[in-house]
Amino acid sequence: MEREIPSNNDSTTLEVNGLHKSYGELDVLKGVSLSAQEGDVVTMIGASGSGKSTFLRCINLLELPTAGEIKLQGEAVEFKSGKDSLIPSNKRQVERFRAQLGMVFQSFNLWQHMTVMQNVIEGPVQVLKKSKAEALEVAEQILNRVGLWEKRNEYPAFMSGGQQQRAAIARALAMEPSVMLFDEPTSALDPELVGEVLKVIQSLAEEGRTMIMVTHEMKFARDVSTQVIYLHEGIIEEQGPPSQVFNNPKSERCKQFVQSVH
Amino acid sequence: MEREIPSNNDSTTLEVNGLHKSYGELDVLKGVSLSAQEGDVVTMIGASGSGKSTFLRCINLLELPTAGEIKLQGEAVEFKSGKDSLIPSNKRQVERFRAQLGMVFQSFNLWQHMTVMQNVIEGPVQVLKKSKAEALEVAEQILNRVGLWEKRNEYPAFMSGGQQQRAAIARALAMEPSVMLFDEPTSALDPELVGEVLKVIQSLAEEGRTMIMVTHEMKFARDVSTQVIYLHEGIIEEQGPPSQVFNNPKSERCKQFVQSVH
Amino acid sequence: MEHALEILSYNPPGWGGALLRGLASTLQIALGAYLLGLIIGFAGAFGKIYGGPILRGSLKVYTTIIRAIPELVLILLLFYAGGDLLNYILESMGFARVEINAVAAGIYVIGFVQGAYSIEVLRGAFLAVPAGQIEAAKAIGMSWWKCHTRVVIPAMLPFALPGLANLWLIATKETALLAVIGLSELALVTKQATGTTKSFFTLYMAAGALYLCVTLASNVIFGFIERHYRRGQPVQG
Amino acid sequence: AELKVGFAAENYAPFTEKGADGKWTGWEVEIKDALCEAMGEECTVVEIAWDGIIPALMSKKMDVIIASMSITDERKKTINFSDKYYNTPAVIVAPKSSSISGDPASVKGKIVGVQVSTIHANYVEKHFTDAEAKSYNTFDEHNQDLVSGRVDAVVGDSLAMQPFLTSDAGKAFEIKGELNDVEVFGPGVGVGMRKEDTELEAKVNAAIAKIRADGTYDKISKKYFDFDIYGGN
Amino acid sequence: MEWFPGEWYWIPEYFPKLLDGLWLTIKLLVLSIVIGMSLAIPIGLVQVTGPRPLAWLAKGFCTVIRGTPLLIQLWLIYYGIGSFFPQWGLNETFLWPYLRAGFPYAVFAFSISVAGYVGEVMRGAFRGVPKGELEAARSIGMSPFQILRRVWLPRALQNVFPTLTGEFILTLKATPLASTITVFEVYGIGSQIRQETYLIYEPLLLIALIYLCLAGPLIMMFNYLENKIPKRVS
Ligand SMILES: Nc1ncnc2c1ncn2[C@@H]1O[C@H](COP(=O)(O)OP(=O)(O)OP(=O)(O)O)[C@@H](O)[C@H]1O
Ligand SMILES: Nc1ncnc2c1ncn2[C@@H]1O[C@H](COP(=O)(O)OP(=O)(O)OP(=O)(O)O)[C@@H](O)[C@H]1O
Ligand SMILES: [Mg+2]
Ligand SMILES: [Mg+2]
Repeated sequence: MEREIPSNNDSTTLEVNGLHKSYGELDVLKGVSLSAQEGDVVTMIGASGSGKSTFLRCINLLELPTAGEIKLQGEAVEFKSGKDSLIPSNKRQVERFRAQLGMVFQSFNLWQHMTVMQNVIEGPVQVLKKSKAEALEVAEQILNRVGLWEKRNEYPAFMSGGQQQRAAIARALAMEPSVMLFDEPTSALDPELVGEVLKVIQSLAEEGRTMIMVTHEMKFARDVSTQVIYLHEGIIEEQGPPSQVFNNPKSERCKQFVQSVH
Repeated sequence: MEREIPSNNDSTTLEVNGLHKSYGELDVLKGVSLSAQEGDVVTMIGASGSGKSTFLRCINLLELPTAGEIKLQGEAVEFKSGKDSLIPSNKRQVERFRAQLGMVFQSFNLWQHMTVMQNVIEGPVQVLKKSKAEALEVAEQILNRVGLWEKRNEYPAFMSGGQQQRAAIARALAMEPSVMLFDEPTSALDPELVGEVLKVIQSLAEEGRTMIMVTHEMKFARDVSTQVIYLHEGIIEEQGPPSQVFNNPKSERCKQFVQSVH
Repeated sequence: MEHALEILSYNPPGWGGALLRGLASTLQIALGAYLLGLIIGFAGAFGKIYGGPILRGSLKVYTTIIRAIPELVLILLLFYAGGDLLNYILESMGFARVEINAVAAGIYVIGFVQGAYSIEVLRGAFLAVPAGQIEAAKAIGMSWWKCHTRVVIPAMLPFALPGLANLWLIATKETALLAVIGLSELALVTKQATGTTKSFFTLYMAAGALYLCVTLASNVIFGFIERHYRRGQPVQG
Repeated sequence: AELKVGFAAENYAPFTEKGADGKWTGWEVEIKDALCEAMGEECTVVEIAWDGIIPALMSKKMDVIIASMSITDERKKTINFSDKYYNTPAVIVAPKSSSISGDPASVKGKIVGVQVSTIHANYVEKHFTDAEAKSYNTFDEHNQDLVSGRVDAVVGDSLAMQPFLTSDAGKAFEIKGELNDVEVFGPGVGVGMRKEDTELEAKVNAAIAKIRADGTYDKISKKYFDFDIYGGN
Repeated sequence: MEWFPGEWYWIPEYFPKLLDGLWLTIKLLVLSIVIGMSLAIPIGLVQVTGPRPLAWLAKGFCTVIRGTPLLIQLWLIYYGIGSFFPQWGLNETFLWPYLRAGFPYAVFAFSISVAGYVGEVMRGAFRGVPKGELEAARSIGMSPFQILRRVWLPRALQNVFPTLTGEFILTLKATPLASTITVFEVYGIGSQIRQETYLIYEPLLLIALIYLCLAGPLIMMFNYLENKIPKRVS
């Protein structure tokens, strides 16, 4: 598109500028910006209700922002303005973007009428147009990696919380997206599995993928992330490398928050 | 009931003996026992899929055990044997027990057709037959305590994950039950709120209530609980005061598990 | 009993054959109308959900008016008054009159009415699908069409099927109204048979049994579809 | 051009009856054939249920209706009728043991069943003011209720009553009296036509007169009835 | 009424009858819906919860009621069963005025019809309520009836309001069948007018208008109920 401003940095995978989102009266995001390179692991921390999930959901346009700009690999999402939010004007582009943006939902959102295996191969077969055999092969690898191979033929409703969460992670991984949006991907997992999953995330980052992760695992945020964002009531109160955010925060609120980790 | 064995310990609030549960072929619980006194905080830890939720759900008979015994305040649940599980034979008793057993579900299970406030006062008004005014007063206190007062008129579908979890906790607290069953009650909460909620739990224990909590917060299990149970594939592998389970576990599996906390 | 067998024997003067032919005609019209209704239903339901204010408004008018007006009125209006109007226009433009085919007209009219009910059944079912299920489909980049065929429709069908099954059964009975445009189907044949033989009980029972057979067969088919789409859904009981 | 004759799809024995073989039989059917022959027209039958018969006439799906339609002033405002082609008396039927007669006093406080929107209903409304009139959609229905005792008497067409009175169920009932009131009953039954088809009306009237005159009418009627169905002049 | 095309001279003459018919229609509709719904709820529920024999019974009931034309049901109830009552000597009792009239039979027939069709809808609706929400209700010690009244039923209804509206409108439009058993409700009166005047469209249009006035509020009421609880759509 002609209107598009050429991206100023070649390896910037995801760029969000001045994102606003409100639900009616309630302003949830009040101008949030973010820029992530290939291989970056950006963690978002912040209090419950501060707008973390909303931010992730805006990135892949499940919620339509009220204002702002979203760029993937230098290409901006084409918006037109609607009644109370921006509206993407190019459906194809949205689909293309979403296929590159993997998402693990806070509430999993597994398809209830499909088994774990069907959930995992659905995207590769239907969206990426892979052959079923190929998709099954990749799925087998991933399911083994998250320890769900035995449950592959089970329906989500009959699985434990942690199993469902792992299935959701597997489903997102199977799409091999260039950017992954994780919304508290380890909330239902035991410490062993948390370690497992974080390892997976780290290895993906090493492959050059970009990870944006909402998490309450401060340990992980501190150790692995390249950038930490502290969101407070819809505003970025603190942003920087983990050392700065955790050890030397400028914001009083942020200091309090990171210290509360018992 | 005449058949009932008199409880051997007056302050034993909850006693579970040899609980078995299987789903068809799958044996989930293979003889789990537990005994908790007034004021006890029992934490259950264990890998995903080890049967923790199933155990809690068996205690208040949402899942019917295949075998075993459940006693509340010395009174045993009356069972008759059914086709593939025990079946409670006294409906009134079950309702009475459940009103004393508060439960916070792993997946929250808020009533979607009610606002937060309505969710919270439902039990007190309908089951405990409190007046609406009285219920509202208690609800106000509790909602303030979990920081949801502002969201009291919101429907669950429009709330963040952490807000929903807090609403679920508030709903259970409002019943003022003598035993609380918590299934990972802090999974969706940020560290500050985790601290808040754990404080609430501790204070309830001090009031003399009994808490059974499934959690992945090892820090909490170690600091606050009077008893830790490590469940592994449906069997209690390790059980005892936190000092023993965390610092000196007999089981190799358990040692590995508690060490994995990064 | 013997008398009943005589009345129901296949060959005239027995009415058995005539009843079966009536049934065939009923099924033909009902099936056509039902399918037409389903197409209108899906299109209309999605129109009501995704459409702009004008589309939504006109669909609301459609579902309100078409459902509220008695079918007989619609059939008479569309077939006779509509046909007159069409011929009037054709003649004034110098074309020859056309005869509207009664079967086609019947299918269109009943299908048109069924559509109004289907829209609402399907709209309700759509809204019953948890939003998260649809979001997950969108999030992996499914197109609108894929998202609906792979996720939305399978998830909404369990909610819609009881209502849709009712509509099908109603369609099989609604065909009776088409007697006013000269179509002969099961209900009219039954009426004619009773008029001649005065054996109300025997004939009504026979017609009832035929309808019931259709229902039993439909139950099997709808039951199968519903079980298929409810797979993975735990029972509450 | 050919003449499209409309029949009501519902059977009305012994006038029009469609058999299981799909063939129409009955007195009116034969009269139709005779009329068509007298007019020198090729006739085709169009059968439409009662509810659609007038609309079908109006939208030219049929040209004439031969369906035992009684001529009334009210209806004449909408369609045209030929001269009458038959006229049968109205009768009141009650259990043999009953004291009911055609006299209005005898039905005081009784329940009288009639077919709705017929000249018979009009008669009951006008004359049996002290009786409770109960309306039915069809003839068969009020006879059913006569048998089950829900109505004490029924008023209807004498001819249509005949098969009932000779049936098993009707054995216990009899005609208690003939009812007359030209003002209510009108001239009788006519062929229905569109108002603008005056030429056709003349043709039909001529045909009726012709078959009356040449004996065809009587020949046909003899096969069905043992009395004069034309009903006097 | 020169301002409106068509023949309307008959309105004053039939006005009282139309009014009576309208009142009959309303009574029929309201009674059938109320009685029918109170049957439909247990019929739908029992098919989800069991016990098995009752579930089969309910399923069978729905199949038979939905599987046979309402006209035949009406006919069997009124002319079939109803005609036995005098034979049993009931015509000598105080019940006779009620048993003789068509109205109670009509209400009965329409009620079981609503029960059959809506029972099927409610089965699906009950089945569709997330299990977890029922468990939450159980876990606080609600009795089965409380669960039904406070959680299961309202949640089930929420998902089928549009379908229910349709079923009730279908009931409204089935009421004309009552005229076959001597209950001449507003549509029956309309047919009467058509028969007596041979007017085609005018009486039908009036009836259509009246039906619109009856169905409109019904649709609006259910729309209101449906929208009372906000839904998150994607
Ligand atoms: N309704 C069910 N039908 C069949 N299997 C089930 C059902 N519910 C749970 N399971 C299985 O039982 C096992 C134990 O499940 P449970 O929910 O108790 O695990 P958990 O210890 O709570 O795990 P998590 O920490 O992941 O929540 C799992 O393997 C699960 O798949
Ligand atoms: N669909 C919605 N309609 C209205 N308000 C909403 C909606 N979704 C979220 N909100 C509100 O927006 C705010 C931010 O929600 P969000 O889910 O982004 O929080 P979060 O930071 O992810 O919190 P948590 O850690 O608890 O998941 C909350 O106050 C929530 O109540
Ligand atoms: Mg969130
Ligand atoms: Mg669990």
